Amino acid sequence: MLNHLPILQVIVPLLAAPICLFLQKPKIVWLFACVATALTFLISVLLLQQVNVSGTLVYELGGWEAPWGIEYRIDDLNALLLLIISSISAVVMWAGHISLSKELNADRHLYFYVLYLLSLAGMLGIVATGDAFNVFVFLEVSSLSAYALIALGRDRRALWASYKYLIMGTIGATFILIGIGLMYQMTGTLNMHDLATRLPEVSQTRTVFVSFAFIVVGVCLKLALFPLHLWLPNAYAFAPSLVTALLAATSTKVAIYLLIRFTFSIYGLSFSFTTLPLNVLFLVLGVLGVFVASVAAIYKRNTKRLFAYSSVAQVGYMIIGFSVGTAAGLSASLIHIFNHALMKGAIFLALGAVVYRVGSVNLSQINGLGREMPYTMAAIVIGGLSLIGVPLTVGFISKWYLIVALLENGWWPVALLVLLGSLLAVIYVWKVVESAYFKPADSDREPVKEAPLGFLIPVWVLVIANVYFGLDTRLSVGVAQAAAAGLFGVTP
Amino acid sequence: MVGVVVAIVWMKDLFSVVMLLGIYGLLTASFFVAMDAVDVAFTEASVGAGISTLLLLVAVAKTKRKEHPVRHKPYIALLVVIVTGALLIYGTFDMPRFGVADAPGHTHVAQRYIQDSYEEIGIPNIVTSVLASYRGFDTFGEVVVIFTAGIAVLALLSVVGGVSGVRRQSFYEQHSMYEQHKVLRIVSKILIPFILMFALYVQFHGEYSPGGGFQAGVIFAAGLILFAMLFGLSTAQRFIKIAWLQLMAALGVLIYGAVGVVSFLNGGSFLDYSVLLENPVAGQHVGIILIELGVGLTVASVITLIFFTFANRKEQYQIVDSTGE
Amino acid sequence: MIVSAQTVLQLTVILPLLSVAGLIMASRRPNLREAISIITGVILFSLVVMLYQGMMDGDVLRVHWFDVIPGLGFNFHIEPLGVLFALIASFLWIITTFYAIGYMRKNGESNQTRFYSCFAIAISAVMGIAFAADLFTLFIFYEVLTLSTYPLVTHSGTEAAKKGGRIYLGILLTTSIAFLLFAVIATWFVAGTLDFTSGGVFNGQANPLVLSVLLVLFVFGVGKAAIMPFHRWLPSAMVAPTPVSALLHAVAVVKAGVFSIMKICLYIFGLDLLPLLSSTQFLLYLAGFTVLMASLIAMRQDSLKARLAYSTISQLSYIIIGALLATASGVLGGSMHIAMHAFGKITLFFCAGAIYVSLGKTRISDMQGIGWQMPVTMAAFFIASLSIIGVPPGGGTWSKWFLVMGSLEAGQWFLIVALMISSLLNIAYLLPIPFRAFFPNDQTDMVRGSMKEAPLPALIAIIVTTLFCLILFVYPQPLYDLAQAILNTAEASHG
Amino acid sequence: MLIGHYNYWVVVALMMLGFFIIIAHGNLIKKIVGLTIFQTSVFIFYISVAKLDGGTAPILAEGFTDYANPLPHVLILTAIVVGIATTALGLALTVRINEAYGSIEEEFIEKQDNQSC
Repeated sequence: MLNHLPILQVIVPLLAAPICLFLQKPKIVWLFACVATALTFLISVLLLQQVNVSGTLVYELGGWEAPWGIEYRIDDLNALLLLIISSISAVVMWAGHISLSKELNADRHLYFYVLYLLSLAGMLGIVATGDAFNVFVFLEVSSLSAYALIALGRDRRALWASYKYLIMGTIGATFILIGIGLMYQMTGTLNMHDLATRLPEVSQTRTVFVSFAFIVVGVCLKLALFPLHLWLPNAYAFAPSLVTALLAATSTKVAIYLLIRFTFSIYGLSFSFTTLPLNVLFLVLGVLGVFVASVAAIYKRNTKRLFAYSSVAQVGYMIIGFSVGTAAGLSASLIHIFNHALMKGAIFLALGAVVYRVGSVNLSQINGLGREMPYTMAAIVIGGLSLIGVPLTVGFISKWYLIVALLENGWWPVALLVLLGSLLAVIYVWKVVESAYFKPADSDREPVKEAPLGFLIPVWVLVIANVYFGLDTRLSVGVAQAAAAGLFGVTP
Repeated sequence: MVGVVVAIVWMKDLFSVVMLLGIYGLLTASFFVAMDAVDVAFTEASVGAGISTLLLLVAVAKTKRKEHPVRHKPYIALLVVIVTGALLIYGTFDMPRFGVADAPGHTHVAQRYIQDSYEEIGIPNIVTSVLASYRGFDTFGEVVVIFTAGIAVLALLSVVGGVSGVRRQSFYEQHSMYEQHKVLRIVSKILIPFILMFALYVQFHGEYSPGGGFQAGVIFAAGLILFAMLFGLSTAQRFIKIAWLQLMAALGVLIYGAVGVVSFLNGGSFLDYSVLLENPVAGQHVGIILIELGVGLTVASVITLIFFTFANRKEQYQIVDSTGE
Repeated sequence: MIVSAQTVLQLTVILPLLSVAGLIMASRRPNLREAISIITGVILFSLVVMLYQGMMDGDVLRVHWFDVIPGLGFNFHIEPLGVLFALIASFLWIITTFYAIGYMRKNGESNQTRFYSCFAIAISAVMGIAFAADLFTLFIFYEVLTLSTYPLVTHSGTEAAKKGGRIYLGILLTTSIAFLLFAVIATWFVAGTLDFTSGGVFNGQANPLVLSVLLVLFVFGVGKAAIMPFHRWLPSAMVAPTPVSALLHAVAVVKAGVFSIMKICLYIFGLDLLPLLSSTQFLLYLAGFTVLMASLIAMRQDSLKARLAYSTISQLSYIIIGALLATASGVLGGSMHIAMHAFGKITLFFCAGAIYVSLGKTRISDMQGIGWQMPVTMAAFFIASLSIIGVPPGGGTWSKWFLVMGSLEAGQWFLIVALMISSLLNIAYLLPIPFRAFFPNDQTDMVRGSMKEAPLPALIAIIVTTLFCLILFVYPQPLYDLAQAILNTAEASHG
Repeated sequence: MLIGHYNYWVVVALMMLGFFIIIAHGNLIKKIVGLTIFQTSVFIFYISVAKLDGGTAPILAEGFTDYANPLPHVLILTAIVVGIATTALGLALTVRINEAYGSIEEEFIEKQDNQSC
């Protein structure tokens, strides 16, 4: 079975989804989904181990060798992403039954789990595959289910947010499709590895240039890179809490993965960064994104929106690291991808607990919660400190590597900007902290109890991960550096 | 075609827009035939001109018929579009000439499909070979997409408490040809079995001629939808329950997946049909038939499902908007 | 005790943290809770004393926990400067706990468990700072200190406390993230190491301009040293309960700031390199300016705690000057002043708190004639003021003497003038307080008869620290030896 | 050269018209129509790539050696399915939005949202 791990990674959640429909009872479905996601997580751990031991894994689907068939190709980068996605989704799922009981009509629960598993499988599929068109297919699997999941939010604005996301997402996907089509036209292949070897011959043509432009724009739409981020905040804010936790922690990561894959592995560094001034463009957008989104976050009254804007800002950091164009910069980005998943997973899940008890995440409703829900709010505080980049949390590790990478490249001013950007995070995180701890509870809000244990455990698993990986960076940094080195190894 | 689309841009009446879109779909389909892409044409005809038009019509019926005039001037949009378009045109300059044989697209990967697929798979329709075997995983993904859409629509629109047994005056009964068109009813009563038969033919003949699970599923669903339109939604749903459709859709995905799982339990890799039987080519054949069955099942049930769910949506949700009419 | 010195070193950091668990468990039984606090304090102090003795006997200690980033992790060592700082902090922690018991109970403050817990965490962070063997470890504990003291500042939860907390956190986090972290990373990048090394880590290859910029970043980055223009947090932090102001904002936090600057000057830049950098002069002037300005502002404050806070700002810059002078006397004076100022200022704060608890007064203008109500307190205030001013019989005399000597050695005339004027200003803003307490302008203000001293534990604390102000004048030898040891370690590189 | 690319240009024109509908129009159904046109024109592009002069449909038969490239056909089959799935979901959302807001015009919806914020 072990040599089938790459495919199992994807089809376990994928096949679990339809099976859910046969189980019917929400509670049983939930347990089943928990098992399925846990299994997925286990597989990703094993995969990472295998990749560590034996290097890149190749799995030929249907027994047809690439480029004729579709292959799965798992290197350090894929393994890292798979691990992030599957771990967060597994932990978030634990809180599923409790959270949904307040946020969704019972007759929708079943569909929720099915869509959740599909979305998960879609993301895993995007990451695992080594075929450009297969990316598109699984992108749609994950996107369609994500649209529907968002639309399940209680607020009617969830519908509108979902619709906007659908339009933007589909435009993005279609752009990617155009890009893939143009690439195919010029090279005759869809396999990423094969593309990477065949593209340099034709890299000076305008068609390839255009294909690259379309893919980058398409991916950036998905990535919510400033200024294409407008769909994201509302989508995160009005989706059910679990969905927000899942998407915030994983979906933009998948998009970044695609960006890295296309720019570094497929088109190659020399094309992406030397022929085109892409790095400069990304640097500017990244920095702008950090500042604009952070400032926007400061003025938000709804904490989910607040942290959604913060996500846009954090994407900015990832893009800055990416735009450095060195192995150090890339690994800083990857480390931040890993770390940010932990932070946002913890924060949004804890906000889910707030929704569960209070029913709203407006700042005014959070007033005084520090006393009533001490563990939940403590989780948000630690997550927030991590966002700021305070030592002993993962956020600090991210900042450290990003700045070292920037300094190595001699970009002192950018490094300073990055630090200044994180000060904006202090402001918006502290708005939440002050509400929770220093404002008296609103008189019109009923006093609430601490969230149930079923909610606290997953939240705190993520919080502890935030601290643990802030102290022991062997896993996150090790894999990220190996992945970055790998990408730079294949593209001299 | 361009003309049709330009008309769509200007039209305010959504009903006509949808009709024009149907025509556009048909034109596209015929263009595909001209491009020798018969399978695609078949699909586009059934989807672009058929199902999507139908769905849009239902949606228009459930919402508003008129588009509100755009107030702000769409200059920015125009700019974006022009830039994108210009970029694409710019990209076309270095493209291989249309239709030439030595374009990379024809010479690299595709060569093997054309030359070797018959030996390796044993069926003449190369599209089917590629679809179901070489790139079988894509197709699996495709089935999952359809399945996802079905579940998503259910999650969004399914009526709380289910519909079975409750006879309601729904849109389709008021407006259906139920009462008025006896002739049609009788004709179609005869026709529907044939449509369903044809669907089965397309399903199982996909290896030799254009068609396959997907097209078959669509046609089958079309038959059922026709039935529902003529005889009333609740009549139809007395025979075909949404709960069942949903399980059927799941079953289709599972059949597909199970073929894959069995193949790796037999020592191949996922979706490697060669190991299903002793003779690899025969194995491929069996595998393809099975997965096409899965595809057909899922597609037919999901499309019927989507249609039913749309149509079931209660009338009372409709809010009359004075500005819209 | 049969524990290895290594264990002792680690315990100093871990023990206060462990006590937090005990404090929380004992939250419903105040006596037990406070007993835990004091016992921990006593043990901690004896541990530090053991380390001190070990160090004086010539032990070299280094403990490595684990790496966070390859090559960078938690490392601790002992060296004289750190031991000095740890001695002061751990000793005063015991005293302050005593004081706090009286103060907090009398005042009926809420959330006392949180108070003691955060206090213990802060002390743990202070120990981490004191014994940090590299900048990385120091930085981490520095941030922990900021965060763990934040709840203490905002303890009362009022609007003013919140505002104060916001400024506190805002300035300290801003400077530490924007400047200090940047400087730390840049140092690592330039020098390849962050270990505190005698003689500095830059081997003369680095661009002096870059180093000058780094020095400025460091001095600004350590916002806890409250050099202008990053001093605003200190007066803001005065909204905290007095024990917090006394220990943390007169001793632990601000001393952590100047301690970090001294460490950076001595062990990152090195005494040889420092005078060569173009920015040193600029920073010296800035520190001199801070000394003067803060004293002037202090004169205008009517709130006693605010006046003391500005006085602290001024005194901190003395120490920064000592470090930046990079002369033997400068280092001696700077390190001695850490101790002298600590005892003097904590006494003053204790007195301020005592006045507040007993009489409910915070404004200096209201304090006329209270001398006979609180004779012990006001006498202590007088002695401590002398120590801060730097006249006998206060211990501060010695440190100021060395600082002036250091400025003379370096030929910094401006600084000498600044120090002199500042001392005069000290007299002007400190001495009138006890003076008017005993001899009010208007004799009718005189309140006689009723003694209303602070609660006994608080009073004991005041007396102890006052005695130390005197002892350090009469018998400064051990402190001088320690300061000499600091100088020796710093100069070790040139043999 | 110009003749050889004329085909693609028509496709680009179609694509852009669809794209224009999506971003310039406020009506939700119209947007989805635009999306469909946009996607369909991409399909046309792919199929054009597959065309081979003198080729025939890619179903093996005696007497033919040149076939149109089957690969893009396969891809587009998949893409069409994805397209219809998106359309269905988009429409479902539209129906729900209409129920919730009483309108399917972008302007009205945004206006209502801003009021409730």
